[in-house]
Amino acid sequence: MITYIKEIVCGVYTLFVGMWITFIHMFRRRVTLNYPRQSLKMTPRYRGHIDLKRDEATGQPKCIVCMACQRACPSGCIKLDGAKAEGAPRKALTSYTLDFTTCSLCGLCVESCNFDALKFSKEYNLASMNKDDYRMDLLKRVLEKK
Amino acid sequence: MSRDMIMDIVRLVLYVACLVGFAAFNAAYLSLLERKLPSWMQLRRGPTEVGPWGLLQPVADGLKLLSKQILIPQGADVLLFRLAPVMVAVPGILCLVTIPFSETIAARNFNLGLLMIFSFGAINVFAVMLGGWASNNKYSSIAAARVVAQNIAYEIPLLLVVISLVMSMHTFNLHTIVDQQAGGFWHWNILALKVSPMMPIAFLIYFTCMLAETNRAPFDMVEAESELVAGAFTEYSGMGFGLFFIAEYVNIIVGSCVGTILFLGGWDSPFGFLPGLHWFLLKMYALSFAVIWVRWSFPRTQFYGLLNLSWKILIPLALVNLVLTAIMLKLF
Amino acid sequence: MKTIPLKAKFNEIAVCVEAAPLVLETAHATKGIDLDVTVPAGRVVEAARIMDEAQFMIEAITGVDWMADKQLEIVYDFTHVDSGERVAIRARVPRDTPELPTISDIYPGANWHERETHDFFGIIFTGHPELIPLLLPEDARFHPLRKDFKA
Amino acid sequence: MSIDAQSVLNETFVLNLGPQHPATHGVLRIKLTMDGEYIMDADPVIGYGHRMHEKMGENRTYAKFLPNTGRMDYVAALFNGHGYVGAVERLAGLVVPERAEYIRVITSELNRISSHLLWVGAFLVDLGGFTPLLYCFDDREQILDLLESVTGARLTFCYYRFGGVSNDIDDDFVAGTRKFIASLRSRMPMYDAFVTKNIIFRKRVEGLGAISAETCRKYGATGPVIRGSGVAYDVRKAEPYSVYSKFNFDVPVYTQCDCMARYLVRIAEMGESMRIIEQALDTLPAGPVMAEKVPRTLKPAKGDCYFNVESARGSFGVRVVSDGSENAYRLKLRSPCFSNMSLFRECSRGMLLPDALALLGSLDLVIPDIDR
Repeated sequence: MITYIKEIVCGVYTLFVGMWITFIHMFRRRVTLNYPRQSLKMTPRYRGHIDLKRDEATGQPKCIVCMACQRACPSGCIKLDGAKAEGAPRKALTSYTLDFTTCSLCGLCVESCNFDALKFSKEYNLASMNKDDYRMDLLKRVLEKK
Repeated sequence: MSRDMIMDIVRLVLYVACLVGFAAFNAAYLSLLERKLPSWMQLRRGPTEVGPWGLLQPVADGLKLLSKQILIPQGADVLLFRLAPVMVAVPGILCLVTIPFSETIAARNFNLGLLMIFSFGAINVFAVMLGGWASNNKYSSIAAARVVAQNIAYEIPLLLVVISLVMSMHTFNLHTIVDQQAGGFWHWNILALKVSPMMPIAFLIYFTCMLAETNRAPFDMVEAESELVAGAFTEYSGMGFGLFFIAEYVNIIVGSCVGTILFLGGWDSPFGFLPGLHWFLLKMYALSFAVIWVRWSFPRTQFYGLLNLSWKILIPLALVNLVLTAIMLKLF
Repeated sequence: MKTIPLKAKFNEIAVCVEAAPLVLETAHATKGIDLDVTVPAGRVVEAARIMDEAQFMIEAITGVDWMADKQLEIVYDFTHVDSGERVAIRARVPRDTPELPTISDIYPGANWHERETHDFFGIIFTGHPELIPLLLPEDARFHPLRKDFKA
Repeated sequence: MSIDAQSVLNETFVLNLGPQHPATHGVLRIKLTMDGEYIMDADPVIGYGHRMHEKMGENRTYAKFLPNTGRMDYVAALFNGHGYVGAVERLAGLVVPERAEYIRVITSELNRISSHLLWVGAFLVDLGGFTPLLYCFDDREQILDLLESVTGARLTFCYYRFGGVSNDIDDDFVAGTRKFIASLRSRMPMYDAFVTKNIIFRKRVEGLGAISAETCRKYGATGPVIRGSGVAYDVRKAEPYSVYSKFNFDVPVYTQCDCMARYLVRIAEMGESMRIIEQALDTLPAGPVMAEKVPRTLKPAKGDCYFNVESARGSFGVRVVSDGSENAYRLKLRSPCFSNMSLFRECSRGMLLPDALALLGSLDLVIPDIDR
């Protein structure tokens, strides 16, 4: 009988404790952001889709068309091509496309680059109804960006 | 027909219209509270986009539900399937007819008001059971079986507690019940220790049974979204679901009203002055708030736990309370 | 060491190469297993029983397609829950008639592992209660982990 | 609460639980043969999320498989990566710098805490309580922020490399981790009062879903499931990999064999993980985080090896068979959830539907990890 009553009393007490905990949480700081009105800045190492780096001296991409990234990519979503112009010391990039639809954002391409020519974009609000929006011409992006 | 009678009917129709509005408004804004309150408890924001602070969210929800097609599953009993949402929503609103919101605001002052509320409240169970059964869905059928067992188990302690009150107050008339508690919170039934020393516990029993009768968490065996998908309401869409939804909140309102009247002194002011509608609403909404608060604080009980609670704890306690009340009435 | 008494038992049933039974003690640090036993396909049940008596836990069943040898290898991994020692029991079956007895009545957990291996390699575990595709679709008649399956 | 299957009339019906059901946490389908609310037979139908990772492992180079590892058990992705790189390193004989091993331990244990936190929340959702999930997410979010700051991703980390880790941790990470541990420690009493002591929770899970140690052994169930059945089997202790042997920690064991025991094991494990992280942060050695001379395309010598890690869900094993080429000849991924799931059929027999779902929840299943 005593254990029966004790169990009831203890049980009811734990219920009130639980209610107290939810009650005090009502006055805590909200942890969610009012996305999309507020949004977070990505951390420096955030692995977004890749972007070409630009050589600030020449304004051209740093890429030397060694194809290491294309070989490193597990999903085969990087296609690049280069051509050696007359008299140029090395190959220059003529096209660099990233098929973001198959990219798994693993970052192995950036790691494979020995020439510091790739970086991660910090963009993450990438939503589109059109699949073609994700066939990114990175060369165009790097040349257009000022 | 005499002029009085016509006036009476007009008054009643107006009153019922007002009550339907009251019920719909409460259902809408309790559903918003049901989303806002847990979001505060859970460190979230809840709906913010529709209207200032999301205040128009219920309107948007209602419009969405209205615009949805009501799908009738194959093999369902069409008549019962369509009837069940109506059957579940109407009794709740009818219950409100007898509730005296203040000394003067009441649609009908029945002598057997309390009985009427409990008898209409029982239809709710029947409707949910029919809806679950008519859906021709296994989850709904399980829920239909659960709702019956659960409500039978919880009617008993609920009525035992109410009977002990009726014994001490000698009436089923809600108006009289409130009048007898007038004059400060120490006269309220929740603290009527000279009626029965167990009255605060009786109130807890009433509250628990009310949660169970309205199928609210932690006793929401009927909906049990992690087990039965949406239980009895799985196959309902559009306003069919909407009516179940409204009925749930109307039932909360009715339960809170009855709790306020029976235990918290109705429109009576806790300090003995300025009694009125505002006190009634304050107490009623406080109880409704607690109902929602409880839902978001606890996990769901298991079915046998639920029945154990009723048969092993609530019914014995309610019986003890009844006996104590009888003894006290005889002694003093 | 739990594996030392087991070695003698395994010596009796293991496959012999030049009269030496293929019961190898291997270094845990480099191989991840302590005892590497190769038994004839027909005797995996005996081997599993030895493991069961020694209170080992079934870890996994792995198939390997040795197409060049026209053989399929089945590796049963067992772990001892107290000492953490591991025993791998290997058996090979011919690639055209891949059949060996089930151990699912000794280790019920092998049921799923065998079904999975059956899915991927087409190995038939005779006596298995329900050798139907587990991870592959119900009507799958292909065995993707065989080396001649081109994805 | 079990009833004898023979004693009831043969009036059963089949209930199709899933593939989309709130309690199955993914595309798991269970064919239940029910008698009323009692389960007569539960036949899990898996494979809806099957992606044949093992074949992918054979079709691509060792390094190219790395991103796949995070996509099996995505809740605790680092363990899969650890198991895979561990197996390949063992096969190729690569020696990992000590600092890298420490970082692996720290990040893995953070991942373990995050996985357990998610489990606590998800388990409570299975039991019908929603609020603890959000509190757990609040804490878990801090771990994901920390891991994002070092790995660059929040879920599919892809952080470990053959011979080390891809990025070094910085002081901010160390300070952030310490701060997080302090904050989680201060939160634990709240969870204790809010969840563990709650009478409804206790009434529901105590004595529910008994899994005996023998059943665990026969089915190969590992992790918190076997430790909740009174067996102190933890790969970190049984065959210490990485640098776990340097740390002082306990293996929490509860002998009740019920869902509560599995819950308590996970709660206690979070505390142990915090202890490990603190010790690792205190003794973090300096040095490189990547082994020198790791060939760009790895070609381990012929042979095979097995490597096991203690994932958040149990023992995750990888068997790599190499034929000396740049692709694995065979890659076997032994997922803990697969074995843990397989005992559900036996253990759920005769249970009530909500109890069986609580049992299912207590096994901590990540369906893509079962399906691979």
